[in-house]
Amino acid sequence: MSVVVPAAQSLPAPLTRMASPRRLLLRRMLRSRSFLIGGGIVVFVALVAIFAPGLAPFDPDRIGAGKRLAAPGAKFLLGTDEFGRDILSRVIFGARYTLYIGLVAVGIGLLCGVVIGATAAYAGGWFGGLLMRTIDLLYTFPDVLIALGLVAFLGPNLTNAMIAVGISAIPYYARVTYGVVLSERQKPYVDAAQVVGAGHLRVVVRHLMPNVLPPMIVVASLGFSAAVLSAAALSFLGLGAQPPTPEWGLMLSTGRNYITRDPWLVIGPGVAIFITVMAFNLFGDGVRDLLDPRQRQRTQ
Amino acid sequence: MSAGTPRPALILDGLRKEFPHRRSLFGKAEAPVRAVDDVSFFVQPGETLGLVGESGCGKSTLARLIMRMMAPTSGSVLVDGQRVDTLLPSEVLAYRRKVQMIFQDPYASLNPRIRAGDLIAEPLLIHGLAKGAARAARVRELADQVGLAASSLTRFPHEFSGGQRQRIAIARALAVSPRIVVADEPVSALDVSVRAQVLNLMADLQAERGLSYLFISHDIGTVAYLSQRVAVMYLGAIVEIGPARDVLRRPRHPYTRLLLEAVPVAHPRLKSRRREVLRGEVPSAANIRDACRFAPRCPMATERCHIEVPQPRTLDGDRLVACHFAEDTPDLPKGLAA
Amino acid sequence: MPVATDLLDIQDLTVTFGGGSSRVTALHGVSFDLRKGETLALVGESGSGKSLTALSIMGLLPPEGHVAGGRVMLGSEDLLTQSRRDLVRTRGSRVSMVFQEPMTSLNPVLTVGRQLTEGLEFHRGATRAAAKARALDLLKLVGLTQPERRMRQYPHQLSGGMRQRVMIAMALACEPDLIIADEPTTALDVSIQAQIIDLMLDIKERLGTAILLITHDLGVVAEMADRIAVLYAGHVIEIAESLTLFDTPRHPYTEGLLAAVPRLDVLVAGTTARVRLAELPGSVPSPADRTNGCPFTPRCPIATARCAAEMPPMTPLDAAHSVACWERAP
Amino acid sequence: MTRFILRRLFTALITLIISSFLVCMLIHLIPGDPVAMMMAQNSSPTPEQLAAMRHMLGLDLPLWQQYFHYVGRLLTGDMGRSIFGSEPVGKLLLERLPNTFALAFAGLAIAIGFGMPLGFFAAYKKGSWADSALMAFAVAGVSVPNFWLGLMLVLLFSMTLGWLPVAGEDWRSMILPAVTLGVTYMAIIARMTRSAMIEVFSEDFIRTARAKGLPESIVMFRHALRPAMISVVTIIGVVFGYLMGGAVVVENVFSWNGLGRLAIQAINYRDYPLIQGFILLFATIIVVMSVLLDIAYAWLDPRISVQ
Repeated sequence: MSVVVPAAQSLPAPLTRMASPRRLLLRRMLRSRSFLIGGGIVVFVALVAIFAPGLAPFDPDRIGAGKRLAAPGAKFLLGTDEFGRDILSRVIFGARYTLYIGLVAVGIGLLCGVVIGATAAYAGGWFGGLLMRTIDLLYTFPDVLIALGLVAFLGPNLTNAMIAVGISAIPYYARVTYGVVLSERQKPYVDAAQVVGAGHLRVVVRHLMPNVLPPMIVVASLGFSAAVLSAAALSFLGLGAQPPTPEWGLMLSTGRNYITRDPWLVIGPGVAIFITVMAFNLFGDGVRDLLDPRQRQRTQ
Repeated sequence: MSAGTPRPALILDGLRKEFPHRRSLFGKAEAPVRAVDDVSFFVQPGETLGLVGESGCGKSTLARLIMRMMAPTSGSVLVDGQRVDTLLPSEVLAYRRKVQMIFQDPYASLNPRIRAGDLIAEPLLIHGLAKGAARAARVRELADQVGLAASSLTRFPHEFSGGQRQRIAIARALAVSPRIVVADEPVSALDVSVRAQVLNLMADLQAERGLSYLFISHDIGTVAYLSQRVAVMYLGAIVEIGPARDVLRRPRHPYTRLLLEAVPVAHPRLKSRRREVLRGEVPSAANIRDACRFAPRCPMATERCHIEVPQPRTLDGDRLVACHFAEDTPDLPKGLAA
Repeated sequence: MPVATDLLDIQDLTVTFGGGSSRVTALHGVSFDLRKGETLALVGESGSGKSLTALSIMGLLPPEGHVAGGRVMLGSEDLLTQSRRDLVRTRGSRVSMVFQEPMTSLNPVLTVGRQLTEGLEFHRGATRAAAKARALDLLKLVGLTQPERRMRQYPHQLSGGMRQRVMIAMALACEPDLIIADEPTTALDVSIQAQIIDLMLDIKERLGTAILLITHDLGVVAEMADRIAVLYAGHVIEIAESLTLFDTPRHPYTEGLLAAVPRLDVLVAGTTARVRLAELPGSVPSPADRTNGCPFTPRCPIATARCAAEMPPMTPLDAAHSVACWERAP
Repeated sequence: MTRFILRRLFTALITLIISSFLVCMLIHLIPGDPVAMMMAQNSSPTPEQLAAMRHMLGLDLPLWQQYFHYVGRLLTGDMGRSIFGSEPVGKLLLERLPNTFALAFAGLAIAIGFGMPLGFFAAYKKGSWADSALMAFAVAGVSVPNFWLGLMLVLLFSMTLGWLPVAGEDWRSMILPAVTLGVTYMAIIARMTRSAMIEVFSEDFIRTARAKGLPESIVMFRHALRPAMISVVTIIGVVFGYLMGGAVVVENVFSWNGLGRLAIQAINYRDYPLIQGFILLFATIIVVMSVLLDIAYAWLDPRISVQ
């Protein structure tokens, strides 16, 4: 349509008043509950992971630190497992594995996904179309299934599980990147940049990147929680981390054998996964709300 | 610049752009859409050529072809006698210094994450036109010329009003000192009271710099204000082209006439209740047969119009009209022709 | 003073947006009246509050908006204090509305026929058959060919102009006293715009329906309006008969606005090379810019200190022409 | 519409071809000699045995021919034999299929049956405490690991309260696994439904319906519901796929005798033909389901079904 309606004919835009965008963003950050709670827990988990050796009361791998399957008490806040190891210490060290797995998996997925999605969106044409058709197709298959298939053939261990989880998420990242880049690429400011003489590299780095990156933070955060869940599921199924690694999914897997007698074996690590995943989900939701206040208004 | 008629700044020669119809596996192959169909005209140095047409007539595609944002199916664009579509990659930058563009929507055509000053500086940087302090000085000078305060240059586009944003876009286009500016609906996204500012600015800059404008708009009033000559486009083709006042006073193509009658004139004394209305709606450009493309809506159409493509003919000395019966087109009703 | 023939009388309508520190007043005591069978144009640019006025009358303000005061009298009832139930009964039957975007204003998953008949069935208790017969008549009235076929079609199968005709038919369904048309031609091409203007003029003549026309396009106003109210930043600043307003505008904003639009007739008639357009400096204020004075002051060529401090009231110059300006109507 | 369905079936076919190709190639991911790995259970296979196995799997062919060999076998209904127990893979899978289907559809029923109404309710009560509570619950729902949730439910309902059995084959023993499986997707569907409803409510045509003076109930059910449904249906296809993936995990939590449990056993025994068959079967089910849902989608949306 070449007939353009003068902007904002319908409603006044009192809510988009931008005296100082940075201050406004800060104010919105402080007001967003999802962002604060999610971000807070993420930081907390990260700190726990970093300072695990200082925080953990025991060596997580020390067999016989206490009696086997001791109930929670003053010395062992979460009790001990079937080898007498301190569960709290194992949960604390588990945070390291979880963040590590998440980072590696998201790193693999994001890197490949962004490259594929951005290439398809920027190149366009039959090549981009074909690439995205393939990705769409892979996207219909659940990530767990893809990861499972890969681990089955690569062999079950933590490294392969991370790689498999990362690969299984590529379609997700590629699709989102494709959508984001395509919508940005079609905006007139890209045409305008080309018209003043900007080359492809300049258009991508100077013009597209700053607009594509913020939504990708959301994607990475939500992807992180999915990766943590998938990796824990693989470990739970015995296809990821192998004993005696203090990995939360694996701890649940071994703990379930004692569930009748000693349910705390499955409570600690389970709550840890749950809280961590939720934190990344909240954080991602929160960032999305901050980036798109209109969306926030609508979905609040 | 020898004596006699100067060489046109911009020439379009038989320009054509077809979009292939997407052919699906189970669909029939359809004829391609002729978005721009054999368009030829020129723009003189220092002149404004206004290009008028309704949505979907191909005027924006034409702008994109001139700006090398897409390749023509056939025909060519010539600037300084040089074909634009066959430029080597190394020559494209030089071309961009000659021809610049102003976009329709200043809300979308400025990158929201780049400051105004950096937006204006970007062409200088890309073309290596000024460095360091000289660049900053040049940016301030450009800002001043388009009426932007130097203190506002550190702000982001969304902190400006629509009119100011379009000033940024103009400064950016002028940074490389082009000779030709293609303006695609530069004021239609702006508030009515702000449009005159931008139109006057464009007129002033033209007078100062001897710019040539290709001014594209759906609004005949705006076109008439800025243009020496007017071209009317319908379904991909130019149906009439000539001196602005003549075309608007005494349109020779029935489409031009009906379009002028359809435009509401901003004075109640001139409202013409009994006017002849342009019937129907613009058909799809995919269904053009070898005939006059306006025939299905034309009150004057005869059998000939449905079987023979009217070739542009010279009328009244400097007018080109693509109509078999251009001489028979009735004049505008009294009030309108003024 | 409301006269007996008054159909709609709006007094001091004030609308705010948001709450707390971000509360913004979008309409500042808007007053005007509309007589039976009359076309009144509300003219204004972005942020002037013209669409909000329409939505307030219809009780369709978005959730962030609140009517903070005033009255909207339709006949003897105040629409603002009507019960929810009565409001629903008024909408669509006594007052109906045509929106700007015919593309998005029709439900994509319901047939044209369904969308036309449902109002009749609800408001008039018409049977399916009766509603259908009436819908066919309406489609013919708005100049659509093959009405039976149109009834079965979905909006995406119609062109933009046809959709706007359907919108108008829907608005006419229950024979309302008043149609509010919010930028009814803005999204349309010039040739379609002319068709829709003619249709609305024709309908007004044949059915005597009053029209509240909301637009920023002075051309459309000149073609359609009997009287014009000019809005600026949430204030009505001038009201006059159409001819008077175009010939002798009194408010500096109205003057500036009229002078800033390129007039085809003037351009064509002109003998000099180029008429320079008169410019209004500055830009339209945002509703968040608060001032106690006249909001036009920063752009006004004749502003005084008083203008910045105090908003002038609407002052009658004669029986049909009022203006809010300290300098022009002290 | 027919054209739409034909086109959809065509892409489904392409999908199946590509997935069968990927599944066929999976075997080359095995580190080292795949045949030797497969026969590692057999204490010391002779070179002849290895060669016979290699030939049976078509692995002695050039790479590009391997796929045709594989598809050729598939088309005759031969998915290979399980290395363990040497039963036909097809038979093993089909035996377990009904159990997995029962679980997956029960989970889907819970997810849709609760998720959509909750989403509608939250959208309708937008901004209320009920909405906030529901959405907090939804975030928890998408964050909770289903294998842990399953354990917790067992702990609570079977061991502590003793209401439901831990394992078994009757419908009562299916309640816990189905709920475990459904909760995550119920949360996803509730969120999607809510935002779809809110999105639709901000559309111009809803304002038109209100301007016509229709009561809110008609606006809601006649004008808003169907467009919102359309966008929810689009995601149910994806949800179903992910739900099938989740079933693999949940089956192992509850020792539910379905495909997922079989798959994990197969992986532990390195029963590669069985794993391949499992993945291919899952892929087929997901593709078929997504075709059906796309047709439902097209049927709901006249912009596709009415030309």
